Amino acid sequence: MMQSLYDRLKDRFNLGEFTGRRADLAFVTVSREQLRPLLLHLRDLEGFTHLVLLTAVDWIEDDTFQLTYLLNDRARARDIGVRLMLPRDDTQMDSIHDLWPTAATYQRELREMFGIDFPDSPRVNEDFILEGWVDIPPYRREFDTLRFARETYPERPGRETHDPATYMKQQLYPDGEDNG
Amino acid sequence: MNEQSTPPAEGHRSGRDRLAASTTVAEILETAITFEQTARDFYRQLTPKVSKRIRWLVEELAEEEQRHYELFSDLLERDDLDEQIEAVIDRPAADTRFSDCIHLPDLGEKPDDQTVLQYAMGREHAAMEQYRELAESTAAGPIRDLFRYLAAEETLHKAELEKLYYETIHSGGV
Amino acid sequence: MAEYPDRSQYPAHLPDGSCDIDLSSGKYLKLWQGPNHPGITGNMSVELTVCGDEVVEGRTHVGYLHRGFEKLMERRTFIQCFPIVCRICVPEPDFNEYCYAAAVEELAGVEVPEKANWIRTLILEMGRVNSYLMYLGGQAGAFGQGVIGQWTTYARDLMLDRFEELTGARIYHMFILPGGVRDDLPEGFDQRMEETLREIESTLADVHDTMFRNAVFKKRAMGLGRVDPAWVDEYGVTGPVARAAGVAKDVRSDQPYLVYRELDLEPVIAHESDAYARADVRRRDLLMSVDLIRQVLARMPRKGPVMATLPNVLHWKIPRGETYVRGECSRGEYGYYLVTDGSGYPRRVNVRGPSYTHAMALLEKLIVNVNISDVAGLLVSLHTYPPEIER
Amino acid sequence: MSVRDVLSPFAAWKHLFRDPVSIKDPFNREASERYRGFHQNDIEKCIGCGTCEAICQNGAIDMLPVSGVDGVQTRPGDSGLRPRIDYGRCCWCALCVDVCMTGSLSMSNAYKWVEADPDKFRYIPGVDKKHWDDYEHGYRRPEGHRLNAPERIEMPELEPGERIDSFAEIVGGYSVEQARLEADRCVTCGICVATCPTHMPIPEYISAVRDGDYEAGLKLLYDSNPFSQICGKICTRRCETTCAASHEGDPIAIRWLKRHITEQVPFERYRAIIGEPAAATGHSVAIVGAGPAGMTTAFDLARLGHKVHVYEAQSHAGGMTRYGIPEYRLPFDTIQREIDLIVSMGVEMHYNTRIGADISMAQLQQDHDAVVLSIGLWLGRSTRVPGSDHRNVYKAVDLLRRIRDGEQLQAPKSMVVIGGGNVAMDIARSMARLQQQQHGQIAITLTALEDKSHFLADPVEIKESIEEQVTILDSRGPQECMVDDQDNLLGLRTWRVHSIFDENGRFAPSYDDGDEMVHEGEWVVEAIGQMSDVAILGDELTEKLDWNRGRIQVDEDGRTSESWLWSAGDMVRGPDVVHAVADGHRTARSIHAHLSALDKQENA
Repeated sequence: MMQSLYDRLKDRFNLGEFTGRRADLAFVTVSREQLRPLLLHLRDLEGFTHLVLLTAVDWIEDDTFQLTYLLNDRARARDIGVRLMLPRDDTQMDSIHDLWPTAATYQRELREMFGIDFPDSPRVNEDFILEGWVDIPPYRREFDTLRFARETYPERPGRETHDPATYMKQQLYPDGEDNG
Repeated sequence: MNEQSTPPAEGHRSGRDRLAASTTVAEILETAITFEQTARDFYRQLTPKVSKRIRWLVEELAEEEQRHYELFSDLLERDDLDEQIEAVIDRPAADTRFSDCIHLPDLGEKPDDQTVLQYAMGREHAAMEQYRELAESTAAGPIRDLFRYLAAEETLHKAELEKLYYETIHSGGV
Repeated sequence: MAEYPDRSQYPAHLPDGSCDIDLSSGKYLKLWQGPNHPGITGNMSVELTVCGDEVVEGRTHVGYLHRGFEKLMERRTFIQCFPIVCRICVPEPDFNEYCYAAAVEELAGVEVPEKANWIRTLILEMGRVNSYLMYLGGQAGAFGQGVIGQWTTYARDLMLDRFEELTGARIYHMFILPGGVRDDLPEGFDQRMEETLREIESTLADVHDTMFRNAVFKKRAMGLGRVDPAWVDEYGVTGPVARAAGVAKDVRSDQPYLVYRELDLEPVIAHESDAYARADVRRRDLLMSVDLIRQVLARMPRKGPVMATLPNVLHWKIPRGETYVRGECSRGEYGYYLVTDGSGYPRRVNVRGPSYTHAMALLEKLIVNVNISDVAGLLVSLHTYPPEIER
Repeated sequence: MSVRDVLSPFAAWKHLFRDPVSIKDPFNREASERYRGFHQNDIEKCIGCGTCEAICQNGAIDMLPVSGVDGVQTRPGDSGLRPRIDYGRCCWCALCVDVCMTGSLSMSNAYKWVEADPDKFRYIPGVDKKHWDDYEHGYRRPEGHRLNAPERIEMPELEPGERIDSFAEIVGGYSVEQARLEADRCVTCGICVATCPTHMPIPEYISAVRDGDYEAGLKLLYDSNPFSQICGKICTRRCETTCAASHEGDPIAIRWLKRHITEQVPFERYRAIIGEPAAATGHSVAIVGAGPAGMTTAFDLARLGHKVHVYEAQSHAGGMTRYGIPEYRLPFDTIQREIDLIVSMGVEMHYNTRIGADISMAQLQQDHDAVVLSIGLWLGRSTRVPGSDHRNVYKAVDLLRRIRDGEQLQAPKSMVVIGGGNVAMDIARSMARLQQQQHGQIAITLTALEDKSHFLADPVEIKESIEEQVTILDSRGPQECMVDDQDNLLGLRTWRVHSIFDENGRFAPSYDDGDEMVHEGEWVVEAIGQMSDVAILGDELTEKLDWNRGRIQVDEDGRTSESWLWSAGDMVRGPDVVHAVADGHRTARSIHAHLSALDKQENA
């Protein structure tokens, strides 16, 4: 089902990689120019009327953000995830709030959590979850939550632990030798 | 089973008659002490003859005989001799048939550890048998108790030697 | 009857749809409802701009509960994520457990034993019952009817007892984990569940009499927060909010998961699309859940394993891939978007909770022109749980 | 809206006289049977592997030493640590219980605990006594609920029918995929490391298998064991007896994973991975005996830049691994590769050179800065039962050596083996192959003093011997090698043994002469104890040296009472390859320290 959809749309929207996941779920990569036409086509002609979610994946090693627009076609019980690869050093993207008003919320969150900007999206610059955040956008991979926690919150005193192998070495063969 | 003419065994042989003829506890103990003394001296004489490598074994055997010697001597000194013997007589010291099955060797000039061990087990076995037989042929009373006590002591020592023999000869690598 | 303010005083709409509010004009007042307020669901707040006692603009504020679960999961192994996901939704945690487990199983290629799927379905329906019972109390309470909440809390407590004996915990069950479920049903569970279901049905009958057939409730709930069916797609509306608008949207029948294909169910719908209709859809849906629980217990296999054989979870690596797994929770579509990169940790987890759309864009749209006293009732009628907005 | 909507709510009044539904005594309500409450830990069962700590996503568990409490102490197989749980962090998910390797950790159904001091909510279950320690109910890991694979990945092996007529290697080795699955089972606790005599970094090299980084794995192996290829095949793998996974499943196949690493790296790469030896120091060390202990010492010292000469009485190096272990367990080329690698570090070999005959100890002392004696246990003990001096009564070590030296033995049609250790199995199985090749049938009876549960041999050896049609009779004590009038050996007469192990695990066999058997055999092979041929030292040196219960007395570094002489391997530690390797390392360290001290003296 998803494969035939892809075959039909492939050339028209110059689609990239196709990943069939289940009979009712596939992912497809699209270029920035083709995103809006593709989404419009899927929404208006293919029945994918429900924007399930819009989120990002940080492929920091490839210097890329992946935006995933997940659409659902309830009538035919199928989903398509549209992937858009965005260079990490040019994190501006076109808003789709005019296609689905609710997208504005997702875009506002993406700007805050990933630092991906959607310039025309309503209220996109308003704080969403993090009020007064000054660090790098925290859902980026380079943001180290453990370090942040250690720097922000003091450790409770009285904690100590031992690695079994190291401890046994100290106790049983401290010089690296076994005299048994 | 040990009827050979090695010196301590011979001592036992003649000692047996002496023991059988003994009528007091003190006499018996004195004879037993003499046996231990003879055995101890035998091992002590053997010590320099064996390789230094196994000298520990002969030394330990001599020490053990010395320990028995002292034990019996102490016992002889005590006033509450009968009670003491009674107190330990019930100690279970089941005989095990292992050393009985060891072929008793001729010690020769430079015996090795296996030879010495076999010999020592044979000696302990002979002594044990002897005391036990004497106990059986003696009417109930302090003298029989004393024989049983002596048999038990020898049996214990024999069992220790059997373990050592198993570890050295059968399972060990030395 | 209070006098309504002069409508001419209402702010003009700017071309982008927002309002032109000049606070210094003295016509408007900023009013915060929440984060601590009896009329707010959980830890969120609504920043209201009121004119008289009518709301002219509402802005949802979240972040009071943000723990960054999605990010925290990126540094936990696949098994270590299992205990934390339930915390994304307190009243109905099991959907997190199920969606997460199912996504992991799909990408790792783990086959879940048949019986585990039945037990999972049972648990999800039990959770739905609890969630609705909590909602009914809250919805009634928002309109001043305190006793309903006491009754539904009692009924919910009985169901928590069932959860306790089945899962070993009352609130955060941590029972559905990748590979299956932890354990089989305890001895005599069916009978105790039946007793509980009867008690819940009896409570619901009382709730029906005192809440749904109550002039006060009707007067305040009917017509409140009417959702246009056209907004369903525009605002990503799902669950009872969509069904009350006449859209028979229910993942259980649209894209049956677990064992729903083998159960008899019909999406519960209404057409009035107001707070009352939504409450009624939920009440009837609750009764359907009670029925589904009975169906599951009657039809589920009683033999067989409940847990698949997993590799050593300490080194469990999952091949690169991405998937989305959804289920129909009491509030609508709940889903997990899981991306793996071949390592022992999720690359990205995105939790799609229905409150994300309902309590943000939809609420902000519905809240305009609502009387201040009805804001709580409106908010509750959308049945939103803030932690799933901010995760 | 109707009148009904006004009246209907009055239905609530029907509850006016209803009994309260709340629990009458909420303070003493018992939680459900599988409730996840405060932890319980059976600290005698717990081995302190820390897997609970590893899986805890809250960081709520610390491993703390509790030595001395209720008999817990750090010893092989038990770290002596026990988990302390911080209930300020615990989320009651019970993953720690699910993953617990011994099943010692569980949760009671106690859930109420009031305390003013928050630090009290951090305690060691089982050690800090709590009233719920004995609670009957609570969360126990349900049957079949496992978070780690309890079963070992099976090793491909030749079937008995395929292997019985040849000396072809039985074990095939894991494929990459099998090895990864097996490596995956390891929980990386490291409890095993203390048990390994040479303390190989086991969790680390298993991780290397998991990651497919075989070169890193090989480096880890050779930094701790220059006999890694050999140990990968025939190590006694004591580590596996203390493996955390062995408590509720099969231990990790540590030995096979080691073997797998050595098989995955092309041999040509070994040398580059292990690295070049250090610059020459000018010191010279003589090593007597090219077995695992001697060659390990040689390897270590050569890598440190010392000149090493190894004197070996046989024509090949490897010691007992070369001359004592049958080819079907350890092929020649494995040994040869190992030896070549060690020799390539600059070790000079002197084969067919017997101390006492070809060169004297005094000469070695004179020519070298240090001498290592590592001559192993090459003399077989005899039962010395009557008839054991018959020409057809052999010692297993001698026969094994002859077989591995390439001699074409004429196998007897029937044979009896005395002994229940690995050497007994080795000779029985080797002779079974020769019988199969020469006679087309196998007739070998193996008698052992010990009962089956106390056999000294590896259980795998026993299983495979039986598969290869060796008749194993346990608890049989040899009495006589029976010889007829024509001086032909007829077989072995045995008595039944009542095995009694005393409270110290020592064995004093006792015989039952009422249960006598005669086992037919043209040959009788004694495979009992072994000893060292220390006669080569000569009387003078023997007298000079200190001895300890038959073995040369060495200090903890392997040095004898003679300052120039060290002794290592089986002759001081008893028979075991990996112990010999450990001993070699220890000796090399000691000698290196000694030589470094010499350098310092000279410089000063």
